[in-house]
Amino acid sequence: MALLELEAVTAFYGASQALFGVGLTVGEGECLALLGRNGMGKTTTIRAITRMLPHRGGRIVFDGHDLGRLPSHRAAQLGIGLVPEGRRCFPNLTVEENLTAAARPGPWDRAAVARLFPRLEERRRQRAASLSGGEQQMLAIGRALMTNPRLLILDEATEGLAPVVRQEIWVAIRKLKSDSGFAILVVDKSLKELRAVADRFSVLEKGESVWTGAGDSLTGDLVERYLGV
Amino acid sequence: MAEPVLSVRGLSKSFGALKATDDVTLTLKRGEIHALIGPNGAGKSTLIRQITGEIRQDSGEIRLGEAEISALSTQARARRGLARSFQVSSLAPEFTVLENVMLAVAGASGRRLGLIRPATGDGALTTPARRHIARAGLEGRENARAADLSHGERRSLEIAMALALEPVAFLLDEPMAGMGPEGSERLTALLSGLRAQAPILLVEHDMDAVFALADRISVLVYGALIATGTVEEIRADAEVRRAYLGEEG
Amino acid sequence: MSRETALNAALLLGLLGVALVAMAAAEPFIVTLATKVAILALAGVGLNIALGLGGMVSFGHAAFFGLGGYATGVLASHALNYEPLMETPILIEGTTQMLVIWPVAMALSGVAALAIGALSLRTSGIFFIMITLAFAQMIYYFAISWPAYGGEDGLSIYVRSEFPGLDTLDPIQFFAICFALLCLALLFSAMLARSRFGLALSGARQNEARLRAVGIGPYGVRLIAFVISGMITGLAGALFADLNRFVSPSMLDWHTSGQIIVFVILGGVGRLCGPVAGAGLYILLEHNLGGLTEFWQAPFGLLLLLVVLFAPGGIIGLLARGRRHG
Amino acid sequence: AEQVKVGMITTLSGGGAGLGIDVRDGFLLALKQAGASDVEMIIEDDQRKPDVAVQLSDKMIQSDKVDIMTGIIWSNLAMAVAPGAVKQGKFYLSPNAGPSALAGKGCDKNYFNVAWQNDNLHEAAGAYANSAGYEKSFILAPNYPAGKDALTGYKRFFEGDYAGEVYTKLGQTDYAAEIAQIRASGADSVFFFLPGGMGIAFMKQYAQSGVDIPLIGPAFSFDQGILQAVGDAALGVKNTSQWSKDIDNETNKAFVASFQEEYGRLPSLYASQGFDTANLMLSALKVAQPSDADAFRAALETADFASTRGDFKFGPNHHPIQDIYVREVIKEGDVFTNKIVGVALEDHGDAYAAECKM
Amino acid sequence: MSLILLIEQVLNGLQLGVMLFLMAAGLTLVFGVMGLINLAHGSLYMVGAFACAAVAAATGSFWLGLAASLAAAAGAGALVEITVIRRLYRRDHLDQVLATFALILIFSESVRWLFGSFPLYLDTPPLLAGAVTLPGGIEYPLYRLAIIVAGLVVATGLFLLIGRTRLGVRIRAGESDREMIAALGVDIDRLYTAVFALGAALAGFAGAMVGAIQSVQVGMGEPVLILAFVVIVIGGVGSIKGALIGAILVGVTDTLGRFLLPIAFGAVMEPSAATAIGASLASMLIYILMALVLVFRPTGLFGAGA
Ligand SMILES: Nc1ncnc2c1ncn2[C@@H]1O[C@H](COP(=O)(O)OP(=O)(O)OP(=O)(O)O)[C@@H](O)[C@H]1O
Ligand SMILES: Nc1ncnc2c1ncn2[C@@H]1O[C@H](COP(=O)(O)OP(=O)(O)OP(=O)(O)O)[C@@H](O)[C@H]1O
Ligand SMILES: [Mg+2]
Ligand SMILES: [Mg+2]
Repeated sequence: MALLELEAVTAFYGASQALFGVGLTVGEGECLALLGRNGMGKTTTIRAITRMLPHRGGRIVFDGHDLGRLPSHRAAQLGIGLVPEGRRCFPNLTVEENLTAAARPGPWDRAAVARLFPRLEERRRQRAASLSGGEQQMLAIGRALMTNPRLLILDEATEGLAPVVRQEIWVAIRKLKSDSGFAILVVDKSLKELRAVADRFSVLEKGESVWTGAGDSLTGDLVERYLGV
Repeated sequence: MAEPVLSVRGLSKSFGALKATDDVTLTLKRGEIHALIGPNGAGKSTLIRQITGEIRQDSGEIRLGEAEISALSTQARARRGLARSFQVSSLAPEFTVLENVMLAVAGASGRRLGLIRPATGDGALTTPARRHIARAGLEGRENARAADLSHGERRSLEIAMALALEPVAFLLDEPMAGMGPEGSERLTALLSGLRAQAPILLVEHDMDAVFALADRISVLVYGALIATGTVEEIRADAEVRRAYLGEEG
Repeated sequence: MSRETALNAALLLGLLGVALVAMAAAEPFIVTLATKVAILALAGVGLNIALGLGGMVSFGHAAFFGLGGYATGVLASHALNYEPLMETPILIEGTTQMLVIWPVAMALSGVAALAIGALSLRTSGIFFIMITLAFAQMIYYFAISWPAYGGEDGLSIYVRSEFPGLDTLDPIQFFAICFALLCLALLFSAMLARSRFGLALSGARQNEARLRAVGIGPYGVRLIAFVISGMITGLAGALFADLNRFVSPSMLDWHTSGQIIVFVILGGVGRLCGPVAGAGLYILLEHNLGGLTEFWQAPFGLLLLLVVLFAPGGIIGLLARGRRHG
Repeated sequence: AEQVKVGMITTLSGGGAGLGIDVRDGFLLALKQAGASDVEMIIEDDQRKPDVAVQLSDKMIQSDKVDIMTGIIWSNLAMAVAPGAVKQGKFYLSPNAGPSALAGKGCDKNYFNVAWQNDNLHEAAGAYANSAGYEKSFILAPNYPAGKDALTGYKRFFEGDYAGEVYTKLGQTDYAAEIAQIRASGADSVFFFLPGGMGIAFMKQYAQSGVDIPLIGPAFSFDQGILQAVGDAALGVKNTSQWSKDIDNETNKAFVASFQEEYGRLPSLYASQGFDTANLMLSALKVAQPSDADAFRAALETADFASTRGDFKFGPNHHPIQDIYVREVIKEGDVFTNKIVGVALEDHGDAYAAECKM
Repeated sequence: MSLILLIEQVLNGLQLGVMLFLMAAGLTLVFGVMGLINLAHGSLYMVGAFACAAVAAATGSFWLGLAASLAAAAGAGALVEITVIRRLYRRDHLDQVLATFALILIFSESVRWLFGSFPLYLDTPPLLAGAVTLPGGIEYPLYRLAIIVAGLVVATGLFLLIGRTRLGVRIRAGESDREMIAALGVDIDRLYTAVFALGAALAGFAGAMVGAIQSVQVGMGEPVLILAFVVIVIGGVGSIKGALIGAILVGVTDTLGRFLLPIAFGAVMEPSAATAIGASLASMLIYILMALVLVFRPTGLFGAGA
């Protein structure tokens, strides 16, 4: 059975509907890439999964638990780790404190994060607010890893990172998947890099799942149709 | 060669022991896109913030055309024609897209801010605002609140506000970030045409866009410029490849 | 006409109607209460420009309210005992003419707002709240212990200031003056909110860095708004002193600042007629619950609580929905 | 008889409510005992805010059309209400506040004070200090008009020197600095006027500090309502009052007993003042109606009623001429209370009567 | 003026400062760290004092009263958090102002309804009664020393809790972004209820401790509220160290101002005017201090950079 399963999920911001029927699955140890143009509902889908936005219709099941009635922190405790869009580091906390705030027992601890992002270790005592954009992005990823999740959700996690770092992150993600058996749900704009790591792709259009399939079946004209390039 | 539109000479800024900008000298010439690249935390945004006056440099000078501007406030520099976009979208969240851009038009117009005459429905504000919104690809979203926009849409609004200032020089901090593939493509085309209007200092990590757009590229590492050159020169620079580009170049 | 505009019109007409009906029914006290609502709402309209449009949570507007009040009190008391206010270098005499008192009250509170604002606006958030409180408290303690105008005992004026062609001691005529000023202030505040200045002020509240980046300095915009705000509240203070024919430091007390804030929030922050609705409801409850029980403040608090919890955006927000103006 | 409407504005909510409640209860008790069915009471809470008080008085005058007003506790509220009310032809009977302005130049033929002029008890304290042989007083009051009046009143009668004179902040709760000054001052007596919570805090802290210079104060800080809160710290302190629960006359005995029976607590100074105010009013109503203002005023002026304080008469400015006692705080069983130990001033009027021209 | 008196006054100032910190401690936690503007802080202070006075009167033991004050205030705090405050974190600060203002009214009148309008008796426990003699011959009330100790213990405890524990880090994280800290698996609702209750308990504790040397009466919390805000703001929001130093600064300034200003004015004018003017200025002094601090350091002495 899939680790995460969404079935015909609908969601609203106030009175305006943002999701009109999203369905997707992420298997144990699998990496699913979520695609779609700006404003199509990728982040909203992720917000529904992490319970930041309660969905209205459909079902979200994680590891056999119906997330329908669970609060956000319960979903996280079940093993969903999030690197949110826009980083959302805690600005008044230092790098170190940002990491400890999230810590839960497991292989990912401060030392492991420091190995992945030596830059963060250098800036340990600095308040997150004054970090550079890329440093904040690293911190957001490190913080999600500190929760030792089973499913890691990355919403535009490589935004603003220098090309070398970005490559390192993709390597790390691939390693996470193969070594730690993480399941991964990823949103990113670089199709090229996604193709190298994602097992399957799922496309959203206007808040609806319109296409799901493996990387090699995502042909040029599908890309043209759904992503406009 | 013609007088540079913007020139920065010997600019330095330290945060405690950290040298965020270290004796940086660079120019922005008429009609060019000058890309500024470098590793995370190299000091690119800090450099832009010094040019706009959000933070004061420790030493060095900044000239807009002939005039030395480092003594001016941020808003005075903006009125003289420095437009910037923020790396992290910085909008008026309760305003609609249209109102955000109108605010920029009103600021740029240089006219005194009337207390009584209505701004809403004032064609002198709305007409240009709508035009810039359309150019940035947000047509049809004029009445959405900025807070309700998706991430990519916010990034586009940043661009629209910079356009609305009709500046002498653009300082764009990672404008491509958050844009999807389609948005990146549109923005690339937009920026390419924009340089004729005003030169652009472009901070960007999206190398496809940088290589497609830049007339010159400068590379900043640990606050210091290590190289300036054409796309080919920078691509071929072994040091830049190691420190920044990785296999991408 | 939007729902909120309709509601605003209904509110003002309602207030006017209450006063007229009360006059017809020979209930002068109800007219007085309506006048009080109009004056306190006027103070709230002033505060709302700073607080609602500009996001400046001033906890010191009692200073302007009180200074306006003392302008009336001091001028009138000098006029009554024929002692000039000052003889050297120029002779300044007291007066009981509203048309003289109002500009004096507004100028006085405007100057105070300029000084307080110029210093306070260097800070923001809670620091701004507290520093405005600090300045108001200084004036309060000064007024309490300064014997010349009665100190804590206050200053009785005995008569009401005069307005050409009207009998201000007649409750309904005095109401008409206050109501007209309220309407003028509302009109001004509505126009201000829609103007370029209003756009910039609202922008300053939402995002200062962005405002600077488009070439507008937030400090100047805020300061102007703060001064305008203080002047309107000062005018309200002058009327309030006339309503009571009495001023005392309690007008300068932090409770007064708090109360004006409560009117604004209760009615709906940044809503044009929020202060009218807030002051109206507040006074209505205050005067009707009092008769029920000695402990009336407890149910009163409970009602306020219910409004906050279940009507975010205040009364106007509840009834009109939609977003705040500006 | 004709129906008479009495408007009572007093403090019934918030911090100072205890005083207003006692005045009201004392007043109502007198009405009840007299079976005064022709008196209609309208009672409103001023929340201790002058503007509220003014509006309530407008209401009572304009809408309720009361004939007589009373009830206000605080001088600043009285100053806001009483002058206006008497100007509009109403009678105002003050059951507590007696600001000097209303006793002197600002006196009015329709304004009667049934309690004291503000300075009275302080003057008596000064007189007591003389008789007790004190020569060097340290004096202390909050920095507001009533506080200044207090020190002025004390100084008017006290003949010795001053070891120090201190104005504290209104509402101050910590007195360590003042107590240190007192200790160092070499005073042989301390006079303080700190009403309400200020006095409680001062006395507790004074007791703890180990300073043993005797305290003198006006009755306000030693009243029945407050005394229980001060406890042992007040024991033995001398204070001046025009009333005490142990004043030996029939009216007072009956009053204390019936008040205790009616409300289940001992009456306070304020309760006695409310009670006396009502009885004064009732006595005049027997003679004339307020609608016949001159006759009613004349009846009030005779003060022909049995006061809980014994002898009571009005001076030319309609303020009391009465004995002021020295009391000492004692413990009766579990209850702290006062007992009279002497008379500070006999048939004492006030210093402002000469300025009053009616 | 003798030197010993001056020293004693400085000591009194320090003592007042620590006492102010004790009164502000709960607010420091709730406002400085959680970011909630709680005007009802003074009410919880009052609840603590009344609970202590009532239980002490019933049982004869101040210590049982003290325990009761902690329990009553914490209970009231938790109740208020769950029913009211919890709905307000996401809202504007202004909604918090109005709601907690409403709570003041409810608390004050309910307490008055329960206990009547007269002040209650609460005295220091016999164990801490009387004065001790300090070196230099200064007599000092034992109870005040106890308050100093209590204030310093609370300061240290809070400092460790907020600065040194993961719990503290999470509380501070929640202040800037509740949604995010919840998405990282922290039960922020329960955590905040607990913290608010702790803040309330501290307020109640201060009410009982300080109530014993002041008056226990309805409305006693109001001056405390303003003072506590002054202290926190001078020190810089979010900093325990700042609150302690701010409190001491306020205490010393206030005490020495009250003591020295009349003397200073006495040097240049006639005594009776000098005492009055000096006292007037002294009563404004802490506000002048606050305004000065904020004009020169707009985020307080130890506040994070603007
Ligand atoms: N807080 C909000 N309130 C109202 N509408 C919102 C809100 N957030 C997003 N929306 C709207 O919901 C839709 C989907 O937004 P979402 O953020 O999920 O898009 P996205 O696919 O993540 O886009 P992007 O690639 O730009 O991040 C958009 O139309 C957006 O305007
Ligand atoms: N206020 C500050 N205090 C201390 N250090 C700071 C401050 N502001 C920035 N820095 C540091 O200065 C360095 C340069 O930051 P800057 O934001 O300019 O980087 P950048 O080149 O824009 O990086 P990125 O590409 O990741 O956005 C970073 O290491 C950052 O942590
Ligand atoms: Mg998104
Ligand atoms: Mg940057």
